[in-house]
Amino acid sequence: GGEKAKETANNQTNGEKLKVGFVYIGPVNDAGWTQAHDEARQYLMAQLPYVDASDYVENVPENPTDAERVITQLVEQGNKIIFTTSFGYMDPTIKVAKKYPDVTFLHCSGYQTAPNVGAYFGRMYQVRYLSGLVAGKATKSNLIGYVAAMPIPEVIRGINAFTLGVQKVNPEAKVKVVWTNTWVDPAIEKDAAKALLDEGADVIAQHQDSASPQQAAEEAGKLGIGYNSDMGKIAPKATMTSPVWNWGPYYVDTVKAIKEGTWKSTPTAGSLTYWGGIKEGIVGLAPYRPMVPEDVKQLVEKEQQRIVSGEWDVFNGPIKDQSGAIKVTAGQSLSDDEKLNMNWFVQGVIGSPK
Amino acid sequence: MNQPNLVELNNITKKFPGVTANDQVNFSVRPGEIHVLLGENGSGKSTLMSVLCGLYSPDAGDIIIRGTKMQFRSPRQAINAGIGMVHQHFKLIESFSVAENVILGDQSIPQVLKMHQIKNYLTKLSQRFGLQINPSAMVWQLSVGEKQRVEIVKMLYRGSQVLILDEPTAVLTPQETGELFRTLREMTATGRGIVVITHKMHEVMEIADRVTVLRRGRSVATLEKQQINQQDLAWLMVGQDILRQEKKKIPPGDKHVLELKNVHCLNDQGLPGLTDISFTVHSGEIFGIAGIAGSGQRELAEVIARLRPVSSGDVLINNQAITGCSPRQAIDHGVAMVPEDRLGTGLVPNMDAMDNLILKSYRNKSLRRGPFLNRTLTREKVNQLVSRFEIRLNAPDAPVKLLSGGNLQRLLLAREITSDPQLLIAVYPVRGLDIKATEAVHNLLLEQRSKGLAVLLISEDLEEIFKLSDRVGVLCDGRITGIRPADATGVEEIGLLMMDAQNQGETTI
Amino acid sequence: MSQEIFVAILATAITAGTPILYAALGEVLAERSGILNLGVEGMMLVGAVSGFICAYETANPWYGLVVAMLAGGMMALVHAFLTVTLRANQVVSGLALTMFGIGLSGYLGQSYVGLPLPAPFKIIPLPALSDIPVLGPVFFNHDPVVYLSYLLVPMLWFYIFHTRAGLQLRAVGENPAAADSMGINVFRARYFYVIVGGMLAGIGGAYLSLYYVPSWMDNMIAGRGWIAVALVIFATWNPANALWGSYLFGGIDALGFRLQTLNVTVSPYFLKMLPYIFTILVLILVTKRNLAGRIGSPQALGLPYDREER
Amino acid sequence: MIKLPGTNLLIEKKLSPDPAAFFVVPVISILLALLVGAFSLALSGRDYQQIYATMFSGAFGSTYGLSETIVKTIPLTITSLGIALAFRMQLWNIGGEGQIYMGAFAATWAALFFPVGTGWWTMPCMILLGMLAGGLWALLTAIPRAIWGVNEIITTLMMNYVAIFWVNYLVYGPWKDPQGYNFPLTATFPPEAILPTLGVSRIHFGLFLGLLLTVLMYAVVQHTRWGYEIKVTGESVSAARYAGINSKRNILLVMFFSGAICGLTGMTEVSGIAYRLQPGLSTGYGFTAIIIAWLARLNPFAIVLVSFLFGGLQVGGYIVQTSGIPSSMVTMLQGLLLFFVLGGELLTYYKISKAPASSGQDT
Ligand SMILES: Nc1ncnc2c1ncn2[C@@H]1O[C@H](COP(=O)(O)OP(=O)(O)OP(=O)(O)O)[C@@H](O)[C@H]1O
Ligand SMILES: Nc1ncnc2c1ncn2[C@@H]1O[C@H](COP(=O)(O)OP(=O)(O)OP(=O)(O)O)[C@@H](O)[C@H]1O
Ligand SMILES: [Mg+2]
Ligand SMILES: [Mg+2]
Repeated sequence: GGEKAKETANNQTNGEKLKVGFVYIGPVNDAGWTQAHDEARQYLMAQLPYVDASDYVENVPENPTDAERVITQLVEQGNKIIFTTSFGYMDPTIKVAKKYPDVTFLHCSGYQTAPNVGAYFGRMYQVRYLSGLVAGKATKSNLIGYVAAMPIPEVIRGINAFTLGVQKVNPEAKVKVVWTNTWVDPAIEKDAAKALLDEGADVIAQHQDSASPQQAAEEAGKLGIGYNSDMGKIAPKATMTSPVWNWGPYYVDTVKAIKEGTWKSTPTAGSLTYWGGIKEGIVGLAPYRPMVPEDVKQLVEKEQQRIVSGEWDVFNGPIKDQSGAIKVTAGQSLSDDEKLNMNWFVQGVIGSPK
Repeated sequence: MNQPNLVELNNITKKFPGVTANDQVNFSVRPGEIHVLLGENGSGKSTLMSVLCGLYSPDAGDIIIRGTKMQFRSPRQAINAGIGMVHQHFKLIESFSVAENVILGDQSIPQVLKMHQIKNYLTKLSQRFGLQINPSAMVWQLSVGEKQRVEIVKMLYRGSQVLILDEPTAVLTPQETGELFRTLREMTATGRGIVVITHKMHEVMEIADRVTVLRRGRSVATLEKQQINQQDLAWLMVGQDILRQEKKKIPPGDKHVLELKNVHCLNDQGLPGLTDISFTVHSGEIFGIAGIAGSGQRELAEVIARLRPVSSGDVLINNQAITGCSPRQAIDHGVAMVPEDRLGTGLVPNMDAMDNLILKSYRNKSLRRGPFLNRTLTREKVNQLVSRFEIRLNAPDAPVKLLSGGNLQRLLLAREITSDPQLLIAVYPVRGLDIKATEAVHNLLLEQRSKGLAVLLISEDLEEIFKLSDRVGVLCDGRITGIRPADATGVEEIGLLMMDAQNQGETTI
Repeated sequence: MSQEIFVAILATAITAGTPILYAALGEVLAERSGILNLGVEGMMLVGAVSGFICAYETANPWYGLVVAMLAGGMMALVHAFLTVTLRANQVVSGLALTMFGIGLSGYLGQSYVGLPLPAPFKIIPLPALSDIPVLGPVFFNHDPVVYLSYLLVPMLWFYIFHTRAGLQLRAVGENPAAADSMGINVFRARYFYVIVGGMLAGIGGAYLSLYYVPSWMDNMIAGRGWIAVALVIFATWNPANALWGSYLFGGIDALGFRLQTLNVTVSPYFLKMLPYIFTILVLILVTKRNLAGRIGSPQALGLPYDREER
Repeated sequence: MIKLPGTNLLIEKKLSPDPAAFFVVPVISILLALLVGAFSLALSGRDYQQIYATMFSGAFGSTYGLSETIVKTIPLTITSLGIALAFRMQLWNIGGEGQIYMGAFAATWAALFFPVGTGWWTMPCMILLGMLAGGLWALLTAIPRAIWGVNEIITTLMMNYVAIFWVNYLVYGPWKDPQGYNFPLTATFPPEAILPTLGVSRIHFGLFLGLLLTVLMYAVVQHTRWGYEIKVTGESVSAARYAGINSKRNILLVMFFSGAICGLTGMTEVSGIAYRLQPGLSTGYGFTAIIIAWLARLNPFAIVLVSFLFGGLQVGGYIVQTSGIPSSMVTMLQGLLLFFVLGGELLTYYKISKAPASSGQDT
């Protein structure tokens, strides 16, 4: 189906523009996850003059009734490539794709593919690791708080990578995790951060969509690591840096590849068609704030080189789990599939991965 | 008349959807008089007074208070103008104390309530008019008579110069009525004007200084005290003579339709409501229950209809114990009841006449078609009942809450009588009804008696009891203090039994 | 649990409870007057966004608070018009109001999402009082809006139970016909209290966007309006009970986080169920007590009033 | 009769509402709402004609749109029928949402964790257990209501949250698909647990269940003795008692069935649409159903119609986004529409007339 899809896409866009549609979980201006995708959508339009990516639907609930219809309707409106940007759209995307073999679908963060459905994601854990270095250097109490949304592999992986970074520079430091069980509820996120600060944490990292954990850190006169977008804009006195998404280049490359007929949905990394990292520019660190010392920046730079060069990729042994048992022996490293399936914490994390 | 009228209503017209409740009515109140407003059910008395007290706004006509033309937009303006009304259905807030009810809406007291002072003041105020109230009591704990006193105190407190009482005696015992009338007299002595609405002729004769009669929304006559006589009033109200059916002297049968054996039960407060009640009602007999309101009448009716559990003793219908039965089984045993609360218990206010008429019979095989109710058949039956019992419906599918009291009662009786019962419990069957409707209900009861029905008649009106009953049982404080044949007993004796005189030392039997 | 942690939980419970408290106080007034307003969530959202926009543009949170109040009041006015004047069903109208509020707030706040507030409310430790051990940091180390609620609660309590106007308010909710016959303007009272209720809900919403978070995000009330509705019943329509009830409800999340940090593994979902289950239990207890004493929920709650209706 | 202040208009209650008004008034209200919506769209510089056209044709104008509107109509209809049953007895079940989740939960158990595996019995068991779970969930609020008269508006509302948290607990915890990369989803249902669909569309067997239920509901509520009992009990508990109707039993029964029907929605959603249990299964059907049941005046056939319109409104609401209408604006317009329809209700029961000259006196 994939081959055919590309041809049709090619033929039909000769005269008119190639239409690309987007399905969003939140509002386009959420200053977080959806906004990152929407900025990439605009980037895509700016980069590729033959692309019309003006169709997007926001606030689409992750329930199958609505998502499946919205995706179908984007197809019916002539979109030849559709990005579905939240995990919950996985089933609907697969279902719709079956009906429209000549349309290409790209689903973010899931684990299913089909000839015309690609699954893509970014190796945020790499940046989390780097931000862990920053945090590990900054902590004085040797306790770092981590406000986490939902106990799913993506979040757990991030916590582990972050902790590995922290312990690399500061083996004494621990990372304490609190689950909020919500992706976005600024007040709850802030409460969680406060609980961690009260426990003695002096750096707050987060896997949440609002900046309120950073604001909590700022109010307490402590430091933080943001997420999603440059949260230093909101809490300039606290946020040292933020791991951020930058989907634009990937969207441009993918759309180009599909148009040129070189795109394939075959999984390349675990169950994913595409799992880009720092090297591909899909993830990165937001600019440092002044409180980050020069030597730390250099350390991060050095570690980043190691990752980009491909010689090393965070989850290389030896890694111990929370009980102290060796989970990854020295010389070994976790496969992409194992990374994507992660449901355990590394040593140094305080909390339960459930 | 050198003193101006306290109130003058000129050419008041008030329309409701489908009816003209008041049609160019003139009415006045002089200082110091008791003015009785008389009329059939639905003749517009309550409406006229609701217009006067600012509750309804008239479609046309003038309200003139002490010479000044007024237009009331709300009861507040009427209250400020010195008009106070005690409504037929009390407007009291059950969860409030007496004092809170009385001061409600008074804008002249300070914002911060000093309940202690207020209560002292109220005690003094009520004593001045001989009204016994306890300002601290909660209204839901009060008896009907006490509630009425609270309503009157409310109006006195607000300085009402004109006091309107809508059917104040309908729910009072003769003693309470006497007390009320004394109070009213005292108030007229201070120059206040009082309007009383009533259906009871003897009360009109007793207290009226003037009488205005309404018929179908029009004022047909205003008579001075010396012009009043009962016959004329009745004629003015109804526009025709009333036929009285005499009690036929067929002796009751000897079948024991209802028998109570040492029945005890609790009231709503969990205190003894009935104590050791035993009596029998035969077929073809009307057994009257006399007693001061609240002596256990409601409990008695409910125990027989199985709406209230019995703590000990037995209730038998045709010698079969129904003590453990559900209300439904009691109905199946032939117990019919006209309850005290017509609208709400006896009838479903928001349903139409048809649905109300099948309330007891909807389960009957005859009204069924497979699992469904046979609507065509029920409609036919209902139409028959409506014409046979002369029920005046506004519209066939209008909710019955729009019916007048008399028609409601007819509807109820029609349903209960045609359910082919063994026993009919009639609780205050003519409360609030006009003479014509009262006669109609009485005639229906007598007719059923002569057909062999056993009737348990509960009423606080001794006149009614003596007129209809074969035997009278007297309830006092939840006990039967005596059972007497109606023909051979005087009102005085029953009165003493109602007060439970024998417990104060007199000998019985 | 050390004393510090204990104090911290209590202090968080107060901040987390304050938005619910304001909204619940507002709903107490509306329900006391006989109008059930299930639109609290929507009113809070509109309060939060309009307060934020104003405070952002003027750099003064106090202006924001006032605007939030007005906005909440405007929302409530819609409900009052529908239910009091047009006698629409109160449950349905409230649900519609919530829906409308979600939409309106999202629309208004489009270009303000995630912006930092230049001057949010600040913590102002009360001199002397905040030095009292335990009580000081728990109660007297907060922002002005919290202190305002300390004043508001006893004032409202006194107002409802000990003033002439409060008596009239209760009368309107218990038996509007009786209140009307005594010259109380039922319609005006209901309008007034529903609107004041909306204003308080607006403050509750603005507390989140002006102090607690402080910034605006879509749907940031996240169900607190519904908790406020529950709290009203939990508090048996009494502002004093609403005070500690809101801290209890607000504290549950805070407690949950502390339990997590102490490695106690209770599923957070079970913790989150607690306020709702508490409310049901309290309602059952209150109702049982009412059977005996007839005090508690306003008797005319949810019923439209029509003077000439019988 | 009330005079509108400042005008010479009178609001007067009708003796009995005109049957035509039931239909005409909502239509007028909807038109008015659309007018106001058009006005505000035009104010914000948008082409309201095109937007309305897109919305309408998206929801009703194509086979696909129509089929999707029907897909939305199914859960709305079933839930509204359940809610309406309770409303008829003046039981304000606003716990439909929770009952949906409990129904979905039990159906999922039958599909995935049934002790004897799957087979021909799977589907009947899912339906029965789904309904049973929804029913029992509602019964939890019916019991205190029947015994002590505990206000069910509040208890059912609270139970929604408990149910939703319960399902979240399951999908994030014990019921998580072991093959699902630790994501909060149960495993997909086996084929025996999936409702058949109509051709290539997503319209599933639930449509048939919904229509069957509609007819059944009409017959039971309007024409059986039990239906009559429900009505009497709803109007006056003391009259019901007096008539020998066991209202406690009826409260329990009605709430049970009301919840069971909502539970059926949960079952059809997991089995007809989602094929597994997951968070966010229902997008507020339980709440929308309250509005639908009310607007349809509890009439089962009207419920189908109103649900269809609401389904269309929701479907159309997403479509217009691609015409540049943000979702918040759509929600706002939907709320506005409700205000108008609700406000128009007054006109069904009251009539507004000019006051006769005589009564227009001034002070
Ligand atoms: N609230 C109302 N709405 C509509 N019509 C009413 C209303 N109240 C009274 N009516 C109509 O007005 C007429 C007069 O009613 P009203 O209550 O004044 O009679 P009444 O003389 O007080 O009767 P009763 O002796 O039974 O108390 C009735 O025919 C009734 O149709
Ligand atoms: N709200 C109403 N709308 C229309 N008609 C009404 C309304 N209320 C009463 N009526 C009509 O008014 C007439 C008399 O009603 P009314 O209330 O005066 O009866 P009533 O005799 O006073 O009863 P009661 O003695 O119990 O007060 C009836 O014919 C009834 O149909
Ligand atoms: Mg009357
Ligand atoms: Mg009257």
